[in-house]
Amino acid sequence: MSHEGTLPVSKQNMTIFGGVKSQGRLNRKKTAVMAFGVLFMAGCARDAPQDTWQPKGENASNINTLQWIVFPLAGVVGVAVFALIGFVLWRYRDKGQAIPHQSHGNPAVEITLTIIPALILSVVGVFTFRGIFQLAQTNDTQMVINVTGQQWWWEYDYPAQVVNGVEISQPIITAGQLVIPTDTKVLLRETSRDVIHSYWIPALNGKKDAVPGRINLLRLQAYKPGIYAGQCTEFCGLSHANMRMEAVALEPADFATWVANQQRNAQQPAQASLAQEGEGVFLNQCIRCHQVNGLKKADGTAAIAAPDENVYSGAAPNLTHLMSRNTFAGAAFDLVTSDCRKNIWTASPEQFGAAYLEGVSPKCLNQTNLRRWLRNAPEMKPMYADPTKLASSDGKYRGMPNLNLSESDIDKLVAYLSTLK
Amino acid sequence: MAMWLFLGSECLLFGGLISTYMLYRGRITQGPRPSQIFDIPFTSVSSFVLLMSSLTMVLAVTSTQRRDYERSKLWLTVTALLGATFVGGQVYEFTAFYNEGLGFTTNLFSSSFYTLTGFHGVHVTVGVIMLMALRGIISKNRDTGDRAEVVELIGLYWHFVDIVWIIIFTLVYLIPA
Amino acid sequence: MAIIERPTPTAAITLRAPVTPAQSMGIVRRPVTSTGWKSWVFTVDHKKIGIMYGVFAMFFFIVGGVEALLIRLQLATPDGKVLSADLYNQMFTMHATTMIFLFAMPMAAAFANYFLPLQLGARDVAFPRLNALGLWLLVAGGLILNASWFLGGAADGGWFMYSPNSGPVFSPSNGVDFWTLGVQIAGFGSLIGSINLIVTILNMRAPGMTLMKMPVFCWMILVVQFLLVFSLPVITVALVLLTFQRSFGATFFDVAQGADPLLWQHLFWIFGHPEVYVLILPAFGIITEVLPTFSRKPLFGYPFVVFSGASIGLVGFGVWSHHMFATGLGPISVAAFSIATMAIAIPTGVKIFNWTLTMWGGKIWYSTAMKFSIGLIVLFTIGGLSGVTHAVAPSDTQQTDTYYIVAHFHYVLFGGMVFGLFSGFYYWWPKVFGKMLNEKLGGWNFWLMVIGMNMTFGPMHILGLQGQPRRMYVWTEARAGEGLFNFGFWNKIASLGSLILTIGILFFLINIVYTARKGKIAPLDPWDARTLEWITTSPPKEHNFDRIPVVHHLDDFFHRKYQEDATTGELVQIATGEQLVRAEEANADAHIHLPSPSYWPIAIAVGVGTLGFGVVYGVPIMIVGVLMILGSSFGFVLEPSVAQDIDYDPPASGGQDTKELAPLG
Amino acid sequence: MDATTTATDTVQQGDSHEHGLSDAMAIKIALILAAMTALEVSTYYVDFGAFFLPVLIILMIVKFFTVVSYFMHLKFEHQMFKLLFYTGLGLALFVYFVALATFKFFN
Ligand code: HEA
Ligand code: HEA
Ligand code: HEC
Ligand code: CUA
Ligand SMILES: [Cu+2]
Repeated sequence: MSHEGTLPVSKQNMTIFGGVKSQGRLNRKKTAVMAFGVLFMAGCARDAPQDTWQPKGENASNINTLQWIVFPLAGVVGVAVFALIGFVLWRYRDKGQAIPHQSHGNPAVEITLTIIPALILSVVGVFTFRGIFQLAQTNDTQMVINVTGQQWWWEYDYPAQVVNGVEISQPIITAGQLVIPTDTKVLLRETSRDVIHSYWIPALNGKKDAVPGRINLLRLQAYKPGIYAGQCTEFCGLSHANMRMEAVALEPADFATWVANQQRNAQQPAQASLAQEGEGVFLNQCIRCHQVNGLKKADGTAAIAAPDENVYSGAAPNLTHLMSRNTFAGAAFDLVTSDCRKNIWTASPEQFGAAYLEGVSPKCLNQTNLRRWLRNAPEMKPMYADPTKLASSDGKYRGMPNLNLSESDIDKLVAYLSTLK
Repeated sequence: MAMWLFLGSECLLFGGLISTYMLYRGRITQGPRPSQIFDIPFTSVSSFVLLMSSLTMVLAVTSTQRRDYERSKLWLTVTALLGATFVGGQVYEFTAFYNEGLGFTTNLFSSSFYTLTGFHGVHVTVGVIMLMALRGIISKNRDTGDRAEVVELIGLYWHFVDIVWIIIFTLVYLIPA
Repeated sequence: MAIIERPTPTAAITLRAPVTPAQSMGIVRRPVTSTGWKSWVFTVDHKKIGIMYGVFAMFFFIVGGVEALLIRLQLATPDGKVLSADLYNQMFTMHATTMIFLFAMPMAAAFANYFLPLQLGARDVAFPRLNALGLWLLVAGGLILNASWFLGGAADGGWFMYSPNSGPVFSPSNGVDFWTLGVQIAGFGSLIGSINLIVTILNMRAPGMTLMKMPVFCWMILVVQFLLVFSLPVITVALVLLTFQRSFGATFFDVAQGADPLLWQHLFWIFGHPEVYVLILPAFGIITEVLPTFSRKPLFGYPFVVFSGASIGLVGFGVWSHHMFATGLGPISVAAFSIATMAIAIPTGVKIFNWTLTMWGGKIWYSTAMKFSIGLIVLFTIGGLSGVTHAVAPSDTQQTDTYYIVAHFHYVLFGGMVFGLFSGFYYWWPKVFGKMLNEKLGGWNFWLMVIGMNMTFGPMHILGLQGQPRRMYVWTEARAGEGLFNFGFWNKIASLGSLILTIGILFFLINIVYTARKGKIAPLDPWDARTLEWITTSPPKEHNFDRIPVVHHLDDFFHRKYQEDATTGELVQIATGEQLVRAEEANADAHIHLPSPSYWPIAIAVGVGTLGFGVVYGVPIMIVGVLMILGSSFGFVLEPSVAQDIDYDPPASGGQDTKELAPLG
Repeated sequence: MDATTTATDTVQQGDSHEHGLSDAMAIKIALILAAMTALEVSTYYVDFGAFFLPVLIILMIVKFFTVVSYFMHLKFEHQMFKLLFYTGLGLALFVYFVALATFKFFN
């Protein structure tokens, strides 16, 4: 949309220099046009999922309004300055004129040229001021979610509360994908268990760092159902690049369904199935770190994970409803095949809820990714799993280690994990 | 002039250390609290010693300016001794704290306390070394330029170390966390 | 040790006392050779030190550049396989550290060292031996920083090394230890250097050169040194805290103990923001010399430019938290820092406008130096304007830590600083080496750099606004998008651009070689210049000026060449630069005393380096280091600066006695 | 450096001796400082109530500037020296106060 707004400016720029032949000026002109063309065009791209110019929620829209003030203004200033420079370079090139008079300046001009930018900036300042306080507002929040970052995934903890009439009676703990109801002002209370991370869903709001020892507030609200992509944006070590997140917005009714499902315990796999064998492996290997709500040990007592004894950050994703999310390991890998992924991402807002709530069906399960993960997670996603380097973290892993599972164990585990709907 | 610049720069150094201490002084997860270990009378005496060393430093400077090198050697020695007493007191104090269970790594309060006062102590020590060297130079009659200038410059450094202590004494010792 | 060293009039006289060099140190004789490697290593001549700074910086520019090329190679395609995650993290950390601490600052120091005394009409800096010490400390720091590559991996926490990620748990290799020590030691070097340069500027100007007749380059260097003097101690605190945590078990950034990780961020950026002006202002200074020269006009609004420089420096201390908009400072702090940051655009704008208006009405000669200066104005403005878009805090929460930021700072750093430095190379090369850099190769150099630079960093604006975060060792198709704005296309363009950029820079290297071999001998005043450094031979003699110039005007050299015709008001040339230089030679002063070379600066630096390794590898080495430092400091202090037997007298006689040069330095 | 050959606004060093302070004066000042220190220490023994903090801080500041102005005779020095030192001091106060304020230190 800004194409209409920008192009004339660029054209104008060109006509100013139209008659100029010098290579120098030509290139500078190109530079100018390119850079500012770039600034503007980027503003109306419709492509990348993390585009910062496509707000899909209230806060992001507020920010976008500001962007639409400051970017064009910067562009106009830039074009004006370059026009001036271009004119000077052309007009006063050495044409054999006499050495100019040695004039030392002109205070009136100076002062004017100081005041004009000051005025422009005060205008920007006023809007900025308003924007900052607008975004800091949290008193009309409708829902609270605790968000905790750790190397290299996000955990979401929904405290018990009533949201739009839907009751969350048991706290919900999940990972990777944040599920929120549409048109609801959701307050994230962010913190971290190890280093600083930063939570960013560009379509819904700007970034807010998750700082260990502090709780930072960030408010999201989505207009429409859909998946909104994000990425950890504070450098947090080896797999910073693989620490992503997705916010999933569901219609309130769909959200109620999701909540109901999350509050159930995992079902026991059928007797004598491969999945049941997988449960055994899981109890053997994985329960050290991963919790599955309702899972019982062989003696019938509840199996409780102890990630704090094994992982430096003291947490590993809760896998109770692994198959209700369609990415895993910090939203870095697809749990569904690419076709199925496409269906979900491109679903219309009306159909999105149903598509998402279906979870990962056996047909859609991305076996390759999941198996690779179980075979050797650090190979897929760099992590501190090198035992020789664990001295500095009290012998605890940072991330998921390679467990040297046999292929048959992996078969069993995959079978078991796919029951965790 | 270089000295004044250097001191201006040092303001930001000690400012940083003091701020760190102020921020962290209440953050005590384990180990004794400051009020349990600070020995205010003792520290008051060392503060007084350091304060008086500033006076003797002034006397050293003025006597050098009068070219009264005997006096100036005397006052330099006294200043250095007072400084050494202060450092000695600090060493004693650190040992006492340590024995009461406040190691460098015990908690944030202790780390920032030792870092701040330790940095100050190092500055005093460097000052003492310079004073002694200066005394040696004067007595061996080895000239490195205008003596009064040099004594004055070291004097400036010395006073600066003193004023830093004035602040530390009040903020760290007298005002409880 | 700055204490004992000040230039005093009386000292020179006392020095006549029979203290011979050999005696004064007891053990070693002064290294008085004036040729061979010793004449470089032990020199205290500001020109030689300046050249060594330059060589050092150029070397690390290439090192940092190769690191950047590896980064671009990795990012050219999705899921790049060139570097592992670990190596990539080391790469961008060291790329930035190298470029900033080992290229940009030393290169600025090179210019400052070489040209300050020349522009001020002085024989040397105030404390020549401290000057050498500053250089060697920097070298020690640089070696320590890069030694880490071979000793278990370089630092990998990013150039701002945020805690707690830089703590011992999260960065277990020794890389960060080397980093803190290296930066610390290089920082000491800069601190010493900056005190020295400030005293030089305030005390050693030629007769008649009031502060307001001083070249703007000197002014900008003065501001920069103040920024350094007041910001380096802050990073020192941060680095000390981090070193104590990593090496001695303190808990300053250990959250479990109640520490606050934001303390590091504040300390770092209180230093870090003034630091970016430390980087850009020398370049501003350079082009403020170049633009008037090639426009044949004095600077437009000299006082405005000077004061805007000073106020950029001052305000620069009040905006650091704009790097922390996303950390949860609270709306009041954010608003305050946001507005303060915008305010900086005003004095910077003054500079841009004054440069443009300097050219207005001029007679512009498009030499390569001039092209680079104009390049700076344009490219810096782009970077500055994107800087203003970050200053709008809510908008910045969308941009921070994306490639949009990377684009911003490469436009200001590369388009601004590096272009300024290159302008300086072309402008002053004849002064330093007596030969003209080739203008034709210079043209290639310039145009390829302009194209390459815009191709490399221009697309990063798009990438950032499309949501590509920085410091990612891979980017993925899943987030790349489609169509015109997908990451794939623009990342490729950027990587391609960096190749063009490299070729552009290679042209500069070729130009150097070509000039050394076949370059034209430079005339004494090749650019019809304006300031005092041109009133002596090229390269300048060891004592800089045969006669200390007496200054009557801003741009004194120009005014000695041209005068306004009383009746017509037109400028008439009354002398050529060449004639002026020859006139000076004919009236040379007798008895010029120059400070003599010394072993001690480099000896102290070696001691400091050893101490640094000791902090990583254990107390015994530390003790050795401390002893070395103490011993050589003692030698340093006790050594008179002038070895009697090599006092320099120029052959010519007939001039009057000149002032002595800082005899104690 | 010879004064006649230097620029007019060059900062001259070492012309401060003339207005240095006399020994007697120095001792007097030292006594005042000692008295202030005694008063400070007394806050440890005597309860000053609400005045406690302000008294200590004011005393600290007064002592600081007394030493700087007289012992370090900055009061009598060239304008430039004051500028150098007080810029450092002022900046330190400014940046660290602001930084601590962002930690809600003063609340
Ligand atoms: C040479 C170095 C340099 C310079 C000069 C600048 C100059 C400026 N910088 Fe930049 N900056 C960096 C180097 C530099 N920066 C670096 C290295 C980083 C990243 C650090 C890291 O994270 O690794 C950074 C990051 C950075 C951030 C943090 C971004 C983030 O991480 O989220 C911000 C935010 O405000 C910012 C702002 C500015 C502003 C407002 C200026 C201003 O000074 C610019 C002023 C100039 C102009 C505005 C153009 C000319 C003016 C006119 C033509 C007048 C008319 C103008 C108007 C009316 C608007 N910079
Ligand atoms: C002065 C500062 C400076 C300079 C000059 C540069 C120059 C360059 N920078 Fe740098 N950069 C920074 C400062 C600088 N950078 C900083 C502060 C960061 C942030 C780091 C962080 O996040 O911590 C950064 C980060 C950074 C990134 C982001 C990394 C990331 O976030 O993951 C990238 C990516 O493209 C990049 C690229 C480049 C390129 C291509 C150049 C080119 O301009 C380099 C051109 C130079 C050369 C190419 C050398 C020429 C060599 C020869 C001629 C020899 C011949 C050699 C061969 C043929 C191999 N830089
Ligand atoms: C030492 C601890 C540890 C053990 C043992 C462990 N994991 Fe993990 N696992 C983790 C951590 C930590 C993560 C998060 C890694 C990341 O995303 O960076 C993780 C992530 C996962 C995920 C992705 C979860 C999500 O929602 O993103 C799956 C699936 C998984 N593990 C399965 C298993 C299985 C199956 C086993 C047993 C065979 C197992 N893990 C054993 C620590 C462990
Ligand atoms: Cu978490 Cu980056
Ligand atoms: Cu900044």
